Formats: sequence, structure tokens, C-alpha cells
Amino acid sequence: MTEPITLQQDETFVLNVGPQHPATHGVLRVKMTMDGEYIYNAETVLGYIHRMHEKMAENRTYPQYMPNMGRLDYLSAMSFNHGYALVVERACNIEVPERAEYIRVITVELNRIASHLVWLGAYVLDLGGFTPLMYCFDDREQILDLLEAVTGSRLTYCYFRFGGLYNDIDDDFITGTRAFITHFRKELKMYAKLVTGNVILMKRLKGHGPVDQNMCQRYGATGPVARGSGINYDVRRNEPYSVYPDFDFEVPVFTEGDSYARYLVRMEEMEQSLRIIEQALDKLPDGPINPKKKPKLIKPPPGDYFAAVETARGNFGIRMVSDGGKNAYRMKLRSPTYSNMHLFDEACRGMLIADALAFMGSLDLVIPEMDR
Amino acid sequence: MNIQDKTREALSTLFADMPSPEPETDDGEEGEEKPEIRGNGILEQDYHAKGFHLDVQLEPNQLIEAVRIIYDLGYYLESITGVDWIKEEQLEVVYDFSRYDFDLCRTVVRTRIPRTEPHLPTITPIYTGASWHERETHDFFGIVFDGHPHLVPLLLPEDADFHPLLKDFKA
Amino acid sequence: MGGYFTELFTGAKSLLDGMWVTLKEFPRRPVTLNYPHESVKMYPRFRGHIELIGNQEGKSNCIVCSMCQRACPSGCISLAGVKPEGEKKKVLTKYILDFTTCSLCGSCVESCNFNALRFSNEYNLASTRKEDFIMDLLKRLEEQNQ
Amino acid sequence: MSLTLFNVVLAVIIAISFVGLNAAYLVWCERKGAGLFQRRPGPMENGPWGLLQPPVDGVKLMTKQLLIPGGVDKAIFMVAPVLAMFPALISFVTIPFSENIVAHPIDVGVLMIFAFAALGGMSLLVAGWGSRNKYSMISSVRAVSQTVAYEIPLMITTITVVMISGSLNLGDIVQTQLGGFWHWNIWPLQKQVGFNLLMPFSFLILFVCSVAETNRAPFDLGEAESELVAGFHTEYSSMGFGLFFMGEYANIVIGACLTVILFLGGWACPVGDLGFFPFTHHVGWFLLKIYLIIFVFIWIRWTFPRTTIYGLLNLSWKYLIPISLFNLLLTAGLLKVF
Repeated sequence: MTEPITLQQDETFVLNVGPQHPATHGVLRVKMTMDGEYIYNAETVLGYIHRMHEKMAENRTYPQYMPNMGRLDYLSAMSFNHGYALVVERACNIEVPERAEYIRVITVELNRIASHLVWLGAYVLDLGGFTPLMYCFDDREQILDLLEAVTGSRLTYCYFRFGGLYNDIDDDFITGTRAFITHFRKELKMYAKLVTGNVILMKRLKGHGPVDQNMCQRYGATGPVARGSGINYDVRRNEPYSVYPDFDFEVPVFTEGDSYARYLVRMEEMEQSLRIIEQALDKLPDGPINPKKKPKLIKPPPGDYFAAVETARGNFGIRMVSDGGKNAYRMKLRSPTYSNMHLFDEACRGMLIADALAFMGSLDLVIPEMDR
Repeated sequence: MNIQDKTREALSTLFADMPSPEPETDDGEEGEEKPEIRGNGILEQDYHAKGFHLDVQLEPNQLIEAVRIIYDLGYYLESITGVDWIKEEQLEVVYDFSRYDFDLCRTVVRTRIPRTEPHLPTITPIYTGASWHERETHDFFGIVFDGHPHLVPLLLPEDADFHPLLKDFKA
Repeated sequence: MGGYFTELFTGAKSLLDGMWVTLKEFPRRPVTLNYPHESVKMYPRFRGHIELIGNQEGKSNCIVCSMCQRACPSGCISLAGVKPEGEKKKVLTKYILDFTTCSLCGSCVESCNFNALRFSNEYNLASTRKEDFIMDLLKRLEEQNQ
Repeated sequence: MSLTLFNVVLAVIIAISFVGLNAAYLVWCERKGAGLFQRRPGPMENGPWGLLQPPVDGVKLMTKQLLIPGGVDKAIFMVAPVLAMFPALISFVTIPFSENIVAHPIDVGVLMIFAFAALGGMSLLVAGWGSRNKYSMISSVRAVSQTVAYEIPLMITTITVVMISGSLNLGDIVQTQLGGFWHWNIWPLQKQVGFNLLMPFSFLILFVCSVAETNRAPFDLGEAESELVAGFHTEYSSMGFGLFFMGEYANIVIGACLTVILFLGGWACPVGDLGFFPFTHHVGWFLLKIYLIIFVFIWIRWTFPRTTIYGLLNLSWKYLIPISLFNLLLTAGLLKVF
């Protein structure tokens, strides 16, 4: 445990972490003012892969903007597909057939597990353990295979359509998913032994990287970061969308607010996602996957619309301002890690660099989604 | 009393000296009437059609007070964004607030400022996390948040002097 | 003092647990494929770059309606056709896909009402030259016919 | 005298080739082991099972350009990799591979190994200091505090064994453990001390310390790649990096040798003497034991996450040093009694 120490400003140096640094998972840069190995002050610099997705929305028609959603958060692209589909469906008042809703939930939850697996592997890699990454990628590979067989792509999905889906799932997918659930339950036990229970990991995470509820509120942190601080907030529960109210699942909440709590939240979430998928497969109705009545040209009535979904990292919101034309007048993408990462600057003060990077990993950053 | 009424009541103190706005909840009409006709005040929106519950429009000088009220009610800041209404020569800044508890109430606070002189007070003393959102809005729209501690480009390059989300921006 | 030893022993046990997990993996067969020598079979729905579908005569079904061109978010499709004398339909003369900007979203395939486009199964696309990704799909169709 | 000198020169030559070959193939073992632990096959392309990978890597390292960053102290920068390699080489001089195969059986062999091991720590400091890089600097400071913290329990444990054996000569230490695996120092029951329950723990302490001394995961704080990029060898390329690499693997072999000699009976055969089989003869046993220990090194590395610097120091000062000190006292007492 690190004791709080008084840091001296006149004996500091600046350590430039990133934009190319193994722990930043991409091109994030943190300018750290250090006193020895202690962080005196940190300033995050964003924008290294800023692509102005919001401007692109103004130049493309609504269906044409769908592929952009997969490029925001490459790890849980499905959820972003869902968010965008929701807001346009809300604006144009398109009904989604029930089968499509169920398939959406199944694919989103599979994608959530895949995303958490990458996080788990990369996080333990941040902490210096290489092997769990490979196991995670092995399991993730099976999810990607399942999704690839249905959607045709492995990472940057463009699977959802307004009111429905690109194509239907088949029996192979259902049996494959069921087999995966059985397999993955075993793997989760293995991870618990290999990683969760490991004393080195616990020592590194317990009590480090404290984020309290007030901090979450001030920064707007959502997702596992908020849930690790005792805030019972999950958009799937608090603001039910799609067919989530049909399922029986728990929202894991831990009150400690440290890196280990965030870690446990995600581990628990994978199990809950398995439960949701299982129930959805059981209940999967027959029927069409695209609505019978769908406007040929998507032209939402003027006004502004909002939709939020729970991605693997938290609350993803889209604010869409329409002027009645073929293109959006303004599309604001509220990405979860943008807010989650923001609290790093404040929370990491006085930490050792090793702990700070462990803390950064526990926020589960996906840089393209922050920079948009 | 549910949180929606509570918030509306708390915020309506801001508009005490104004006549209460006409109940314009019908969407179709709202769409036809261009937003510039809309005066300051609180609108209750149909959540299923719009995705949010309370829609508050106010003057820039009322902003800090409104945000303070919202903060005290336990809302968290989702995002800050701008919209360029070039025809009306105005910039709209939209603040999205949401709640962590099960009293679902998304509140939108919006205010309009002239395009030629885009100045707004910062809300970073209340919501620390507004800092990046305000910097981003500054990047994209050139809106200056007075009192912001560190208003330098965040997503755009450090030397960027253009504001890409303005409608008259040409790449 | 009791805590001291409990911590020591639970800690040591957790380490041994972890080592047992990795040891069990050690003798198992690798799950990876030795890529250039073996490769996976692609799924029928895999989205490679698009290609033209040939009908029985080996000609394209395309009638040059340009729907795919309009649907494409990145504007990477350019096509041209002529209307031969005495025929009702246009005949495709040029179909260029600029794969450098393609995002494989499938909008073009979806928008095609004449069963003229599909995804190929090609995933081994690598080159050091940009020009290799400006693809002439008509030429590709001819090559496939041979 | 001249014979001794000849012996030493010969030994150094043999040691260099042994260390070089060993390091090269230990890298292969490490990569292969890592692969198998991680559900993948490891290197497969060059030669059968990738067996030709090490020479290819060697050629690559040697033919690469040696970059020297601007503004560094060139002398210090260049001397550091040599310093990393050289102590490990020298230490081989006194390692007894069998009764007869030892370059120079120095009477204070244990001390010599420790002296040069400390020099190895210095090479990290020099490399970090000479690189003119903040990450390297932090890394080298960490490495030094780690070396200091871990040499203490390492030495105390070694002293315990030395007290039991009554000699600082590594060969003599092995001699006292001959005649079957139950005579090895790892077991609590010893004729010199009667019954000392702490001996297995001493072995563990020695093992942990040698992992820490060689800067290997989970104690690889010096080159913690997710924090410090590559630590002290961030700025080294080509053979500068190669020497660090070889030095690391040479140190692993030294650590394994020390563990085997002090606790696992060195070249002694586990059951009596099976000298009539060629492989079971002395050198064979010694190498087998070393590689078993190295396998555990690799196994550990590919299982655990990294500790932090304070976690590491806590482990050393709160657990390893008290236990090893207590064992030292206990052994001293028992030696008096029996």
C-alpha cells in the first residue's frame, strides 16, 4: 500500500507517456509531471486519431453512416450499431420485429463478452502477465467466428439496419453459441483461478485507483467504472431499451471503488451476459427480421432525438438533430470512455507510475472511441 | 413526487418572472414550428419519441444557476455539444444530464448565443468533467467558455484555428 | 501475527493454483494454425471485397442502375455502361472498385436489386502498391470465367 | 600455476561458447515454452520446430546497426552491455559441473559468485544512467534497489547452507550431499543439524531470490514493458541489446546452478550412483537439474503478472529476510546441538 506523500513541485520532471507506449493501448498521450516515481500531476492529451465522425454524419445519408459506428469502438461495435439504429428508429418511428430484437441482444451480448475478454487480456498484460491474453484471445476467437458466420465481419460490424438486421441467424449459430456458453463457463472458472485469485494481482489492484461516487457524478463516469464505485447504473436496467426487460440478469455492483472492484464488475458481467444470451436463445421467436413497413428513404422529422445504450464500457449516447433532410443536421456521439478517462487526471495524483498505469488499464480505454 | 416533477419545479424557479410556456408537447407541431420560435422555458417531452424527458431552454446568464440546481439533484453530466443554426445566426449549446438511480429523467439544458460573439460561462467549477466537453465544443464550434482553466484544443491539433462543425466550414 | 502467516499461505496457494492452470495447458495441442501453411475456411457470408456475379453465359447481371454507387458511403464504386442497339437493357462496360476506401459495409450488395453483386471470399489482400487495390471487377469476372 | 592459468583460459572459452549456445537456445526454449503455455506452437518456421531460430536471430542482431542516441555518455553507454555479460561469464569459472569438470575450484567460490552478481546489478545502473532516457533511469534505480533488497536474503540463505556444509567451496558443498536425494540440503532431515523444518522454505527463498536477481518476471521491474517501455535497454539496439539478452540468460543459468548446488545436490545422482549409464553420469544429472529449474523459471514467467516495486520490497523485507534470518539462527543452534 502506498502511503500518501507530500510531493514537491520544485523537484519534478515531465514523463511523456505515449502516444506510443505499451500501456496506452493505442495513441493516447499522458503528460505526467513526476516526483521520482510518484505522479505529481497528469494531463491527458487526446486527438491523435481524431477522425471527425460527427462531421461525417452531416455529409452522409443515414444508412451510409452506419459503417462509421463500427469504427468508433472497435471492440464493442455491435453496441454502437445498436445505439445508432435505436436513435434513427426512434426518430422515424420504425417498429422492430421481435426476432430482430432478440438477435440484436444476442449479438450485442456476445460482442460485450468479446470486448471484456480483450480488456481482461490486455489488462493483465499491462500488469505484466502475458499468458491470460492468449487464453482470452482464444475464447474471443470463438465469439468472432460465431459473429463472422452471421455478420460477415470480425471486428467492425455493420450488421444492424434501421428496423432490423442485415441477415438472419441460422441453426449453426444457435448450436455454436450454446456450445460456446458451456465452454466459456469453464473458462471463466479457469480465469478465476489463474488471474482473479492471484495474490500478486490482488496486491496490485486492491485499494489502488480510488474513484468515489461524487467523482463519478462530476465526471459523468458510467459503465463498469461507476458500477465499481457502488453506483447501480446500467442503461440496460435503468433505461430499458430493446427487449432487455424480458431477461433476468443482475447488474454487478461493487462498492470499493478501486481497480479490483472494476475488475470484478467486468468479470461478473461476462457471466451475466452469458445468462442473457442463454435466455434469449431459449425465447428466440420466429418471424421476419426486417419490418414490413419501412420508409424507403430515411428522413426523420425535424427535431432532436436522443438514445442511449450500454456498451461494454458504459453509456453511449447519440444526440441526433434532424432538419428533415437526408443527412443529419448534427450528430453528437457521447462516448463512455471519454468521460471515464477524464477522471484519470484527478485520480492519479500522488500515485506511483506502476499503479497509475494499472488504474488506467482498469478504465478500459478504447482510444478511437474517445477521439472519435 | 417523482424526479421529473421535482426537477421541473426546481428549475421553474428560474423562469418565475416569465409566463409559463405553452404546453407544446405534440411532436409533429414542434417539428413544424422551427425551434427559433421557441421561447425560454421547460418543455416536457415524450420520452418514447424523443429519448429525453425535460427540455429546458434558458438564457446564457441563467446557465450556472440551472446547472447548480441540476447538480444538487444528483444528475451526472453526459455530454456538452453545440449545434450551429446558421440561418438564425445562432449557436446552440446543449447540455445533457442523466441520473444514476432508477428515477429515469434525462434533462436537456440548451441555450443560444449569437454566432458572432460565442461566449458562455464555464460549468467546470460544478461539473469537473465538463472540462473536456467544453474544450471539445470550443474546438468544433469556437465557443469560448469564460473562466475555463485550460481552454486549449483537445481533439484538434494544438495550432488549429478552424472550427469544423460550423456549417460554413469548408475543408 | 496470525494474519501474517495466513496471508503468506493463501498467497502461496493462489500462486500454485495459477501455475497448475498453465501447466495443464503445456502438453495440450496448440489451438492456432500455422498460417501460411494452413488456413481457415472462410464462412460463406464472409465479406471480402465485392465482385460481380456472372450469369450462365458468364456475363454480369448488372444493368447499370448505379444504385450501388449511390448507396456507397465512401464513394468507392464507379461504373459505366452502354445501351447496345436493339437491346432493352444497358450492358456494363466498366466497374471499378476503389478498395482503398471501401469499408465493407455491404450497402452496395444490399442495394442491388438485380443479383449482380456479392462479396468475394478473398481475405489475403496485401500489397505494397496502392494501385493494386483499385480493382477492375469486370476483368475479375472474365478471369473467373476462364 | 601456468596450468591453472591455462585451465582458466580454457574454461572461459568453454564458458563463453557454453553460455552463448545456452543463451541462444534458452531463448528458443523460452519462446517454445511460452508458446506451449499459451496454447500456441511457438517458433516453427526455421528448421524443424523452429530449431534454427536462434542462429537466425543471432545473425539478425549482429548485422543490425548499433544506434547510439544523441547526447549520451558514449563510454558508459558502451560499457554497460559488456558489464552485463562479463560477470556471468566469470562466475562460470567456479561452477562445478561434476567432480572433475570445474575450471578453477576456488575455495571462496560462493563469495565470488555473489561479488560478480552484484556487478551485474551495476551494469543495469550504468545502462540506465548512460541511456539519457527517463524510463531507463527509473528502471535502473528500481533495478538497484531490487538487487540490494534481494541479495540480503539470498546471502543469508546461502550462509545457512555454508554453515551446514562447512565450506565456501561449491564442490565441497556438493560433496556433503552425495549418496542419494535424501541427503540434499532441501530436506529438513540432515545429519549435521538433525531436523530443521525451515530448509524447504530456505530453498524457496533462494529460488525466489534468484528469480529476482535475474530480473525475471514476476520481478522484472527493471524492464517492465507496460510501464517503462523496455527499461534500461530501451535505447540499445543490435548487439548491445543482444549482450543484455545473453547476460540475462547467463544469469539465469548461474542462478539455476547455484540453486542446484546449494540445495539439490549438484551433480549428485538422486539414488546412489547410476554412473554406468552415460547420461546419468555426473554432468548429465547436473544439467538435467539445471534445466528443470530453468523450466520452472520459464513456467513462472508465463504464469504471473508483475509485482510492483513496493510489493517486491515488502516481500523481501517482511517475509524473505525474517524467515531466512530465523533459519540462520535455528541452523546455528541445531549445529551446536548435534
